[in-house]
Amino acid sequence: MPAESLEVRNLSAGYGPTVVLEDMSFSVSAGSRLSILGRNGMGKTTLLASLMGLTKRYGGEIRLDGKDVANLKSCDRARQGLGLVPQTRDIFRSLTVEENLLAGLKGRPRSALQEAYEMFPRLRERRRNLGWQLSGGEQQMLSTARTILGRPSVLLLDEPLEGLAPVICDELMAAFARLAATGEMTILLVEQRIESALDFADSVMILERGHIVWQGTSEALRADQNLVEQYIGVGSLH
Amino acid sequence: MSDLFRVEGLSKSFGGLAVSRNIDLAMAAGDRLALIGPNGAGKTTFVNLVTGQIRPSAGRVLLNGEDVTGLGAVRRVRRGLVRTFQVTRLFSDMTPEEHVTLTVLQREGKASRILGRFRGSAEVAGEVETLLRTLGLLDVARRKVGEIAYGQQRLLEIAIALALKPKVLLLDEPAAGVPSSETPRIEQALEHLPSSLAVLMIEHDMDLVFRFARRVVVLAAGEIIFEGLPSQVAANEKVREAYLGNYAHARRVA
Amino acid sequence: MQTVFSIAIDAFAYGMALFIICIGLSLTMGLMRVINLAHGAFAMIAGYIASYAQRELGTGYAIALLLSILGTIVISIPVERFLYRRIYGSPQLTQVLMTIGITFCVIGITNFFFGPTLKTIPLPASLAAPVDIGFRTVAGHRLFVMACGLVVAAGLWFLIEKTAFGIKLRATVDNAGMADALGIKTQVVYAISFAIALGLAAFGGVVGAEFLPIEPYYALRYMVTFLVVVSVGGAGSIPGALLACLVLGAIDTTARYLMPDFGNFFFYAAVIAIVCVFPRGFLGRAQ
Amino acid sequence: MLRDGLGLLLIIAAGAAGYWLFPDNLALLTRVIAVALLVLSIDLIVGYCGVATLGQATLYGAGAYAAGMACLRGVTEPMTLIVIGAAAGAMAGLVMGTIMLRAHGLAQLVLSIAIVQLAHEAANKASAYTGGSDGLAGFSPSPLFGTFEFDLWGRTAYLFGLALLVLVFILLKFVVASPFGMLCRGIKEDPVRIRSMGAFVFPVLLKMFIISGAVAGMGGALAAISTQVVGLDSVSFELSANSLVMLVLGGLGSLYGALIGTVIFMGFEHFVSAINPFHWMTMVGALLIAVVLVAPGGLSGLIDRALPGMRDKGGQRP
Amino acid sequence: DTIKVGIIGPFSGPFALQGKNFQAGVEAYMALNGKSVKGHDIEVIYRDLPAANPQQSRALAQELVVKDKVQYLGGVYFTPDAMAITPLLTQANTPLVIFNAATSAIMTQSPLVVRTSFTTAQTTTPLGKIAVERGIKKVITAVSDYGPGIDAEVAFKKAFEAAGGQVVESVRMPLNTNDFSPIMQRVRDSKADAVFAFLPSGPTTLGFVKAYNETGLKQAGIKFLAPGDLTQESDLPALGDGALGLLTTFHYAVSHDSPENKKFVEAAAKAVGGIDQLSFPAVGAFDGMHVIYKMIEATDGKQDAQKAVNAVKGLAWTSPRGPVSIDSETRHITENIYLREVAKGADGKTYNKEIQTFPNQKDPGLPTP
Ligand SMILES: Nc1ncnc2c1ncn2[C@@H]1O[C@H](COP(=O)(O)OP(=O)(O)OP(=O)(O)O)[C@@H](O)[C@H]1O
Ligand SMILES: Nc1ncnc2c1ncn2[C@@H]1O[C@H](COP(=O)(O)OP(=O)(O)OP(=O)(O)O)[C@@H](O)[C@H]1O
Ligand SMILES: [Mg+2]
Ligand SMILES: [Mg+2]
Repeated sequence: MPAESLEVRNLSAGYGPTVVLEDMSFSVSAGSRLSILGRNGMGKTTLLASLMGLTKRYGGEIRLDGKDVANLKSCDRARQGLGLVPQTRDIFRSLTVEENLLAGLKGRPRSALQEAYEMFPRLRERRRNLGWQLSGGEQQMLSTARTILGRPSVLLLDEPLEGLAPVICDELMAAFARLAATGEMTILLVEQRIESALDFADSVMILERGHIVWQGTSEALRADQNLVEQYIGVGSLH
Repeated sequence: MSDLFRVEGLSKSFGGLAVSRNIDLAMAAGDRLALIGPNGAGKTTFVNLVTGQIRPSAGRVLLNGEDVTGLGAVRRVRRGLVRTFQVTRLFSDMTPEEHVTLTVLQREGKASRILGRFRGSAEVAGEVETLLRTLGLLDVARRKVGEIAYGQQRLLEIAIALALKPKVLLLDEPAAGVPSSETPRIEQALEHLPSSLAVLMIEHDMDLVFRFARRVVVLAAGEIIFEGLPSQVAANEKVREAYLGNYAHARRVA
Repeated sequence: MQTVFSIAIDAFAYGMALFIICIGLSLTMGLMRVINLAHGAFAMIAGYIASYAQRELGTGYAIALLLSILGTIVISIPVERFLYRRIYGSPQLTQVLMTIGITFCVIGITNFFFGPTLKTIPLPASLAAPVDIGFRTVAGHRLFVMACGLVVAAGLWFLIEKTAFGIKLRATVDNAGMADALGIKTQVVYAISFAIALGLAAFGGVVGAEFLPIEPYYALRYMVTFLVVVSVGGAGSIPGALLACLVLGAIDTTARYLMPDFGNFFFYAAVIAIVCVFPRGFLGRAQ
Repeated sequence: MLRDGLGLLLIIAAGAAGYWLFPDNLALLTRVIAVALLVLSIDLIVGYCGVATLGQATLYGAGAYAAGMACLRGVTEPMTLIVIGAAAGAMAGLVMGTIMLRAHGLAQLVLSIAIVQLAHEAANKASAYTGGSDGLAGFSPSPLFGTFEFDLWGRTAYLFGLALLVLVFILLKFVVASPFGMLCRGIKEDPVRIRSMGAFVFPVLLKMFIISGAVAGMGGALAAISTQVVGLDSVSFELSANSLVMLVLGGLGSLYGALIGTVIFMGFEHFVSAINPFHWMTMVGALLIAVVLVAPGGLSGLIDRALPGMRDKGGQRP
Repeated sequence: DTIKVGIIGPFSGPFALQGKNFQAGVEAYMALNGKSVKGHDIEVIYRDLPAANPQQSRALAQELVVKDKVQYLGGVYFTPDAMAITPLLTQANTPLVIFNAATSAIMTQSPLVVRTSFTTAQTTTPLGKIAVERGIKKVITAVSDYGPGIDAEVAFKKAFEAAGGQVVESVRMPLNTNDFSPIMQRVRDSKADAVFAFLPSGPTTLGFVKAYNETGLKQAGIKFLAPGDLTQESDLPALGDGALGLLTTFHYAVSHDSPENKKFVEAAAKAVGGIDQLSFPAVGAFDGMHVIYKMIEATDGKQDAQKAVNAVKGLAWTSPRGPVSIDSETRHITENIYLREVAKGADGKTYNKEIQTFPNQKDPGLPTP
């Protein structure tokens, strides 16, 4: 499946009675890379989860290549091409590594597993272990690999670098960049390591209390130190 | 230098996989040690072994010269060996305030009293408030933990550990999930710790590691491959290859 | 010596009968994480259908067995859709409340329509006849039950551990939200597994009717036995359930032979001992 | 504090209303009180500690048989009998807790079932002491304070039971609001976390088992005093399961929930079985299903929603 | 005016069929004898007590007396439930007529109890003699381990040994035994000529009889003796041909040949919803209502329990089961006990065929004056 564009219009969503995102609109063109920044608890995770259909939606549209998927259940959204790597990793704890990966295949042949093992050789070593036995970083790798195996056309990454060793971080960001470059995936990235996030993205969006407060290119944000201090925190960029 | 904390020849394997191999490590009062290493190197396992969650296949753990290897996790905590969890383990139904109050009461041996109100003394309340303020949790103090953002939960993990007034504190990725803008809070909290305390921190955020640590230990495949000053780490070829990667040349470290 | 063999055969047959009835429950409890106390109620429904088919429609045993499995699954579809679907992932005790409620309703309704008497499922001559196995005769249906038990165990194990469906099922149970987000149709997976579990209940209810006769209170009467067997085996583990049924069946049978007056003491003391040694049951899945 | 006072007033008012409105059903209402004590005791370990049990009637039965046997041997003063019941229940709680706390989850549940079945079997076997399946009968408690008889109309039994319930309720309120109560809630959610806070889990839970046993034992003793017969049903799986259902119906982890659940379940059962003694089971089943569909957290959750101010702070439900 | 009668019985639950038979007996009696006595209308109130539960039993009795103002209590299937009611009777000024509960001891608890059913000892005792008469010398007893089972074991042993037989072994089986083959193995090993059994009616009986047939004991010629609870008519269809030839003693068989019984069966079968479901508790209830009617007649509608009970002491009448009377000392019913064999009728259905009569049996468990 080639990359698809994503368009969000007037999206409001939250948990139970609490509304976290209010009236949010933005769009991402096919094959591009968007980084979403913001302080703790500003709604980044909520946004990605809402796109995937895992929160309560109060209104708005989510268009995947023009088609509104907002009314679909999350499994159908996944089949339409959305893929999420959640912040909490959510690996299947009682399944082995290999079974975890198989669960993400979305009907692709079993041989596709090699892609995942090439991306993270560590997983190949541990493929017979159960999910709960993995170290934190291994779980993160597994979660990422599992979603990517399904070849989503729009990939939603929620802090995929958390808990990973620096040597892997760089490789992984490079891998994401490659995926986007081949035109196979549109990527939305939430990441606390702002440097990495800015290096990766062609455009950036800043969230504050469930609203988009700034949108622009990475360069523009790098250039405006005040903006960074205001919305993200002092001394985040070096 | 008398060691506050020391492990000797600590080993552990799961099935055929040796996760810790003959680890020797010592910390003195006031030590600020960072334990880094690739994913799956055995860092969390090390903490589990030290705090008694799992039993080592060989080796000893000494606290203040006393062999605590045979003691259960609870007794080690009571002797001052305290940890935080890499994945938060909190009571989703309780508020941060309740968490910390319970911890303080427990430390003072009052937690299993049947008589007496939970929010009894002003002293305890004062201590709880101070702790929560230090970690910037005051405004969510009375919300259920299940509803607060993940980053704040990480901070609460640290607050609980601090409330136990540990002698040796083991932090397992305290900043994972905490945005870089908030990490200063953690650093601040750590800076204000009494100097008698030895702190070991596992972290993949190298900026934080280099600001915090006075000594760095690198673990790979269950073995210590490097031990030394932060300034020496990035120069070490083995460490660079196994762990740091481009970080070493890219950032202002070194 | 002959007595020992004889007791062993009885124990094996009884254990296998328990296994066939309980394995569906082990599936629901261990994999779908639903404490389905109404499991026995569905086994009983199947028994009623089989009995009705044979006595009123005059079908043979095999057809009645097939009809009862299909019928039970058909009945279970709306129940799953409107009731069980609401309690997937709920706290266990909420599930207990709901499934006890369902059990009560089923009992009340059966009582109303079919009356409180026992219903028998006549065996075909081939199964009713005693078979000579050398040192004694064994009722044919006991051999049939043993064979069925082994086939069910093997088939189910393959389905769950080795097929794509098995992985999807276990993934769904582990974390339904995430499985959904990976494109697994969790509701369908649940519905199918539920149907399989109840189909097994139906099969067990009919095949095991010679051991546990069909009557309206079936579900409540044997609830404890089912729960104990499943938990001792380790919910969700097929080899575990098999082992538990054989061990508990053997203990039960031997104790009743040696010291019938204290039969239950032995049974429950063994349960306590086993659980103390294996806190997750024999082969429990890590939760 | 204010809320608790108000809640207590409500209970007393409801008790008094029962006395005036249903003067002819006092034996039923006394039975409700005895079972309410049992359900409260289950709440302590299920709702506050997260230990699943389907064998609580062991503790209730221990209290009932102890009181009955003591009465038969000449200890007839009702308050003493209650104390004897509490002590027997507490002892049984100690034993049961020691065994049950070895396991977790489902295995624990099965241990509780095995224990109650063993206790049942033992009570059946020891028919020289317990009367076996014919029941322990032929004892009669002396009048309360030497004047109030436990008679046909059951006024004494009811008021005595009500006073006992209120007293126990107040004490339990203190227990669950204490640091100990909070510790139990913590254990319920994550025992590993509690251990790494430096607290031992086992003694805390065992303590709660003993308290719970005492409460259940008092319920059993009250039943023995008021009916003057103790049957095998008081150590049965059925009673354990029924009272657990009542608790879940009312709402776990809230003392009010335990009371509400008992009253609603037993009231409903009595009401429909009087209207239609032949098919009330279907209706009780329907009630349970309806409650799960409408108020999955139990009935007390509905009341919480209706009256947010009345929330029982000591134990919020998950 | 209206006189109310409160009936407590298991109208739901595993024993619902027995409760239904209570109701059938009551309704049959009222259908045949009218709904009023000497101008007093009679109203029956049913209260459900699904399983043995003395506390609930007491609560129901109290409610019936205090709230519903019944003048007579009847029914009661289980002994502990009866035990819980007896302490109330004097104060309530209400007689209790027991339709079923079969332990001797109930009668000594209160002077206001009258029983129209039977005791297990009463129905079992003749079997001892019969066994010896039929050439059975060694018997193994296998009973469910609960009150009635033990009563049956004790009564049979006493009667059998008095007649010269020998009980070689006594097995008590837990109530919730599902698979009886190990018990049958024991029977075989004991080398006895016959097995004497007592189990509560329902699935266990079925399992027991099945195991008896399947393990080849029947072919081996080991006889099966039991009190009639085991082959109650409502269980016979489920037992099927496997039950053929079982010997039981009991006070009542639906097939009993008398004009009284014919009328009774017709009326009761209609009330219970089919003759298939008719069983012995119905006759206990039928005669219980007879006693209550007589009591009402004697007191003319006034509530006087002692007078009512006195009025039926020594009362004799012809019940559907045959001639019966109330013993004036023990207030227990004196009745014929019949030996029956399960046989196949002309319609292909199995039934209890009465083949021998033991007239005027009292309860051997109670002291006879
Ligand atoms: N399950 C929940 N129920 C209620 N409120 C929630 C829940 N999860 C999150 N929230 C609230 O929603 C808001 C946004 O949370 P979210 O997790 O989206 O933040 P985030 O930007 O991803 O933060 P972080 O950087 O810590 O991951 C927070 O205020 C949080 O308190
Ligand atoms: N119970 C277990 N059984 C089998 N293998 C285990 C078990 N626990 C941990 N492991 C393995 O041991 C290795 C070390 O795990 P550990 O959690 O200590 O790593 P870590 O250094 O903390 O890594 P990370 O930085 O990713 O958190 C991992 O490869 C993990 O899969
Ligand atoms: Mg987030
Ligand atoms: Mg780790």
